[in-house]
Amino acid sequence: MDFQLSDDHRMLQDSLRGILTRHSGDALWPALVEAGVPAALLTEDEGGFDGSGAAIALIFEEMGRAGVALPLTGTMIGAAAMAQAGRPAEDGAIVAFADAEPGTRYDRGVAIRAEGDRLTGRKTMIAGAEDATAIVVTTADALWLVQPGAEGLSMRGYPLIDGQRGADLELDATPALRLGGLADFGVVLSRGVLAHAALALGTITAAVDLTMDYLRTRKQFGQPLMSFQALAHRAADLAVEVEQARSAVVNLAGHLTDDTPLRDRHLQACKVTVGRVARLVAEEAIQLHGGIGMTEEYALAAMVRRLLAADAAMGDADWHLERFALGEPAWA
Amino acid sequence: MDFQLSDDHRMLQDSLRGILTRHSGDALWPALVEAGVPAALLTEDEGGFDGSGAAIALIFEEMGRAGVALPLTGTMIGAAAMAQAGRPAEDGAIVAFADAEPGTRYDRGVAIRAEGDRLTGRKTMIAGAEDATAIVVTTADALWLVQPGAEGLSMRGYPLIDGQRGADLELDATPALRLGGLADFGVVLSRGVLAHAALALGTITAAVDLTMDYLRTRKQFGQPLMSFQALAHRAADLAVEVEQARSAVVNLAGHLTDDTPLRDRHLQACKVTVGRVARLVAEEAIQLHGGIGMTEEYALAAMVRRLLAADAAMGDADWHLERFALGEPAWA
Amino acid sequence: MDMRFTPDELAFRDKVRAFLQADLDPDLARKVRLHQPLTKAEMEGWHAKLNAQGWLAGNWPTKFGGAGWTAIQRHIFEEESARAHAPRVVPFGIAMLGPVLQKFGSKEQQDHWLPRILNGDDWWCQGYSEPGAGSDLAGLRCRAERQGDHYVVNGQKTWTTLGQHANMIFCLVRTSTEGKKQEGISFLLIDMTTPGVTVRPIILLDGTAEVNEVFFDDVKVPVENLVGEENQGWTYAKYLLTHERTNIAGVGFATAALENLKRVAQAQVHRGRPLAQDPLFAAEIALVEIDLMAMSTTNLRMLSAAAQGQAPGIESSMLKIKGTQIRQRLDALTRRAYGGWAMALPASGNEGEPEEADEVLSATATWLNNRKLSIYGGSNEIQRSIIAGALAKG
Amino acid sequence: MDMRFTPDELAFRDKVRAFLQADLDPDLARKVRLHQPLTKAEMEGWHAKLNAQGWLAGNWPTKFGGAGWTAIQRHIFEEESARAHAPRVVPFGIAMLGPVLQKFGSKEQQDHWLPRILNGDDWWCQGYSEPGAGSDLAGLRCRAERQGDHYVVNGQKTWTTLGQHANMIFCLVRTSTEGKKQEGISFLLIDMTTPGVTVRPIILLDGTAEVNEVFFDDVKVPVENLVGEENQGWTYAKYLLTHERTNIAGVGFATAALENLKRVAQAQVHRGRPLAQDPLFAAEIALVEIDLMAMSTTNLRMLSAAAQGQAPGIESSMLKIKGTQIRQRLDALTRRAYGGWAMALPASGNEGEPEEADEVLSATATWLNNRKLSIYGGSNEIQRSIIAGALAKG
Repeated sequence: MDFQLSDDHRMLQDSLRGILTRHSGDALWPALVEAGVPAALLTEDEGGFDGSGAAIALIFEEMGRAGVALPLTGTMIGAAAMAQAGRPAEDGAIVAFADAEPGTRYDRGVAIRAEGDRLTGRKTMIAGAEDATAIVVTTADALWLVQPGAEGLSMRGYPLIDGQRGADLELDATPALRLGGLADFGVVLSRGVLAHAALALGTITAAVDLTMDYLRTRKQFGQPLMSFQALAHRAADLAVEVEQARSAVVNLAGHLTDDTPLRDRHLQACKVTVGRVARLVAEEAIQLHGGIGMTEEYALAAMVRRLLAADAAMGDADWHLERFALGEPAWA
Repeated sequence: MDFQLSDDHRMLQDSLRGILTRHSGDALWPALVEAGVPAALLTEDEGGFDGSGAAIALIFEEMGRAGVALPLTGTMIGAAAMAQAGRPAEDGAIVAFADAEPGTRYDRGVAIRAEGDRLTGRKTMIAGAEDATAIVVTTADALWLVQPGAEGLSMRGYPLIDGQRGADLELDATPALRLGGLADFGVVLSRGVLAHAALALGTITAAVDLTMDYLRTRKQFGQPLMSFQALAHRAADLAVEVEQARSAVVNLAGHLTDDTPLRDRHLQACKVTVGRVARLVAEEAIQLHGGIGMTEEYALAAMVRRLLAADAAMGDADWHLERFALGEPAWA
Repeated sequence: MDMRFTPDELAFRDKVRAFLQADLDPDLARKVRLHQPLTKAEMEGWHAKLNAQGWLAGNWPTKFGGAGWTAIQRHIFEEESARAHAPRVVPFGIAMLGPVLQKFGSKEQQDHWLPRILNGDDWWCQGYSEPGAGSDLAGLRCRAERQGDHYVVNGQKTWTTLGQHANMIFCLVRTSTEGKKQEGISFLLIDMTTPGVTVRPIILLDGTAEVNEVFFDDVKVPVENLVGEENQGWTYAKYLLTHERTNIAGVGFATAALENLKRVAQAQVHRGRPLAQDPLFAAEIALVEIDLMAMSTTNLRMLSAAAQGQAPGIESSMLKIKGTQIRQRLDALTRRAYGGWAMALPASGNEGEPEEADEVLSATATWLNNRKLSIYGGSNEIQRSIIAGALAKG
Repeated sequence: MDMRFTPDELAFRDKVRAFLQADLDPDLARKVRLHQPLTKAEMEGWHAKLNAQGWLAGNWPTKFGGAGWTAIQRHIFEEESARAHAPRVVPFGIAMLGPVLQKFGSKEQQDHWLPRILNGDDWWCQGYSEPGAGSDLAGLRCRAERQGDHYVVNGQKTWTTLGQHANMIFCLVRTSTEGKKQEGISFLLIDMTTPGVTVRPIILLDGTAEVNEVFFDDVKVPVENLVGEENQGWTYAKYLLTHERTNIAGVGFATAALENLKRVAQAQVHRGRPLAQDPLFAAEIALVEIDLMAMSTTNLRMLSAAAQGQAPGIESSMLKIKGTQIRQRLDALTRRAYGGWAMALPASGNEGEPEEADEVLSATATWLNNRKLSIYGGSNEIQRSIIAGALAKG
């Protein structure tokens, strides 16, 4: 049993932190591509060089901590799914992963249906769709590849709460290539869940660090907030829960390539734990800050919105809890 | 809208408090009977003189506060049910209400079944059964009257956690009189639920008062416990929840004779609120006391056990929450 | 004990309902239901309608032009208004300043300012909080120096709700640094068009601009705008805070939010059925509904006790805590009912909003915005300390 | 990163399992599973079996007759033992006193007392807490006065677990009242058969007698029973508390309790099906199981970090809080799974216990008894303060 980073992963972490310190905005994506970060998200078979749970967890935690808003999750899932289906995306491409649907929390196939090799319906809140060179779309039981310029496809973009651009897709008998059944892509999709969970963990860590810093430095009635025992004990409870969230991410990373149901159970447990801690941190971080925590110009605001988004991605804590409790598989 | 006690009820409360101060142990039951307390639990039609929700709530809250362990709830339910079925119990009689069954939380008819006018199976944890002159037994959908000496009936007594004597009943084709369907006794049974909820409320109040007293007087590190903000804020949260429990009892008392589903919804809400507050108070009262709260010789121990019993009587918070959420009736 | 309204109260409720039915514009009600920011004109229009009815100031005695309602009537009006999604009466003039002037203001101040509040001639805002003071309200530093027939005010206020619409602000200012910090505070009425007053909006995390910073730079305020006595402002401030706390439970708002949640859960699909039928989600809704049923009665019990003349104690603190907990839980459930569909904000609507944007996206915006409920008006931590203080006395 | 045990660790686990399979009496395991009090003979018997195997003192170095296990091995042993419902090793001699004597005791003390602990010649108990001190351990008042070649001890200890079986007690006593309260404390070994020692059982709210008060009335203790230096006892006490906190998470106990809960939920009937299939109850079980899955890894991560030489910090406080929360939630769910059937206690069994008494009634008794988990060994409030203290430093 070993929870330490390998030397390779420590180097990856160092280089990533360097890039995230030096680059931002439009310059970040090319810098990440140049440093080979997307390749670390894919296995050798998929045209990358790592793709392990540890690498994914590490990379997305750093992204979360740094507050990066890039369609990296969708690209990873999409590229891996395309590679698995024998249709690898080109290097550095952005792939959108169209999962959420209007009219439902996280069920698939409510607003969209397949007839033969055409899709009709709607998908919503799709990060990076406007810039994508390929779109991977979920239906009730399958993954599909759709080209951005395809017949019958229309798109309307807007900002998402996590800082990315998103879009609604409207598909009207749009030609699509069936990549395979959902369950066939269990490992790939689970990597996507891990990515979102690690992103949440990084954001959780950043939000809690910011809050602790505030409690240490901000004074009220002449005393640092941390000296008020009721606040201090809530801070302690937060610290305990952050460790739980980290362990849940470690569990999924460590069981990513295990067989179901073991992998699925860790996936569901990870989403439940991380999602609930994310919600708790969002609420408590604002409350412990007081008014300043409500303002857009303070760094917490963006973190809080990213926490909500990370809980919601690919099924929130509620949705996965029910499936865990009923003993249902993650991908079916 | 008026939440004040009427003059009659204020007198009843005063007289009750006097009796509970002056009498205890074996002398209490005759004193209560002599003062006409059982009659205040029954309507005029049932041979009593009040039976209103307000009277029931008042009486059982006092019983709970004083820590009385008498089979008054069962007697009230049983006597009222017998009166409604045209078979009134004699004055001052003890009637046992046999509701709980082994092998289930609170479902009815799991361990017992009726064949014609005979009952076969088991009932458990029945307060006052050994002293009862009549036993009212629930099955899946009906209420039955069983005589203590009836054929095929055996009984084994033991102490219950609320301080009463209880018993298991074993019935083997025991003759029984069907009083009517469960739903026919909706009001009577709801009064029983109200009694248990008010009993819980009295116990909640007593346990919280004891805890507040302890926090005010007990010193640690040279300061009263109440001056530790983390404890003080938990005490404040307890105080808020006690008011919620009181309101839930008021709601059921005030809607006791309303039609279903309004009555049923208030009944279920009452059990959910009071049950959850009872659990919270049991846990927090012990924790805020520390070690002394774990000891039998301290008054809290008996209160905590009574809180558990009051939550469990006639369906706990979990059981009624599910029915409320599903929109199911209380008695069916 | 009687849980029913009296015939008079029922008649009053019917009158309120009829008024809301007739006079509340459905489009306006929809904006309120979706927690969309109202324009100044919309708020003023609603005030005017209420004022025409004599209902704008339910809490004021009739001799000042108020409706002179009982606590129960006010409760009925507030609950019915909230359930009908009527705009909330902007509290700064009516609920806060009015009672202070009526109790502590001079005859001249009452005659001048009170009618202007009712008529909508002035839009008042509140200058209480300061940056760096947080829950320590009495630690305020914005100072007013007497110079002849006026005060000169310098300093800053913050969290000034709807200050962008206001032409008048009532402020707590420091007029003395001697003695305890509570003892050198005065209560001033300041014309915001005076040179030296600057208002800067604070954007909140849901993208709205409902609160502001207000800066005072050598602002001259006539001495006749001092309310009561110099250095006695803390007394008036506490009186005001007590009055701010009527309707603190927000039962009507919670009831409206619960109805909205149920509507959403009925419309959202889960496993081919309405989400409302999912046992887990239904139980979550049930838990908060049950808590609301109890709080509603807690609220009425406390109103009833107040009406019987019992001195108000820690009740408003209890209702503040429970009321905001319930509303925030309802907001969270509504957001969770929409799930992955609610990942954008109304503020993004101006550039290609997703379908059904205003319905769906209000959920996350409302959740974000209503985190304020447990912070402002005395944070829930402050309320717990107030309750604990009373418990400590036994 | 590797979540798997090494081959060596797996082999060790197999050895532990084989031992438990062969040497643990099923009747004894059943008593442990149902949290029934064990007799002194049963506990001593299990110690003897472990000692024969060389496994009684997993935490002791081999030079003192211990097993010298790594933290991971100790974890494996504790988890497997708990899951098999083996009796817990009584901690007072092995886990508490042993490490103190090994670190601070004289050669004579080590040679005399350590073998006797392993052989079961002595049954040790702990004299730390005092009435009126609560979480303020250093505020203790039981005093020892040096008189020639012995100390005279007067005072009282409380919460002395299993003290009724003990012939020896290690005590914190006050030997000086000068300076800070931590500075006048000494660590004494006291023979409980000495005149003036009285043990009085404290009955707990589940009816069991597992803790005691111990009174000292002019008890003479030879000076050679002083451990380390006079007035330095607080240092040793803190060292002991650190060692007490291995296995503080109680993952094995929680796992055993979870398995028991699932068994109960499978057997209980709800709406004609096993309660385990009820969506609400299943979700409650799932929530705590998921929390346990994470805590189990939190525990391993912290053990692993300790094994890598990282200094232990607030980890044990975090594990204490989360571990006890999980166990208490499991106990509550088991009780709730039995519902109205669990309204008596095993202690009532001697006069006509209900059917299946020991299975059903252990649920409520366990819930009651395990409320202690969040109180003793440093209450969860104390643990939060420890964590907050570290957070305050940043």
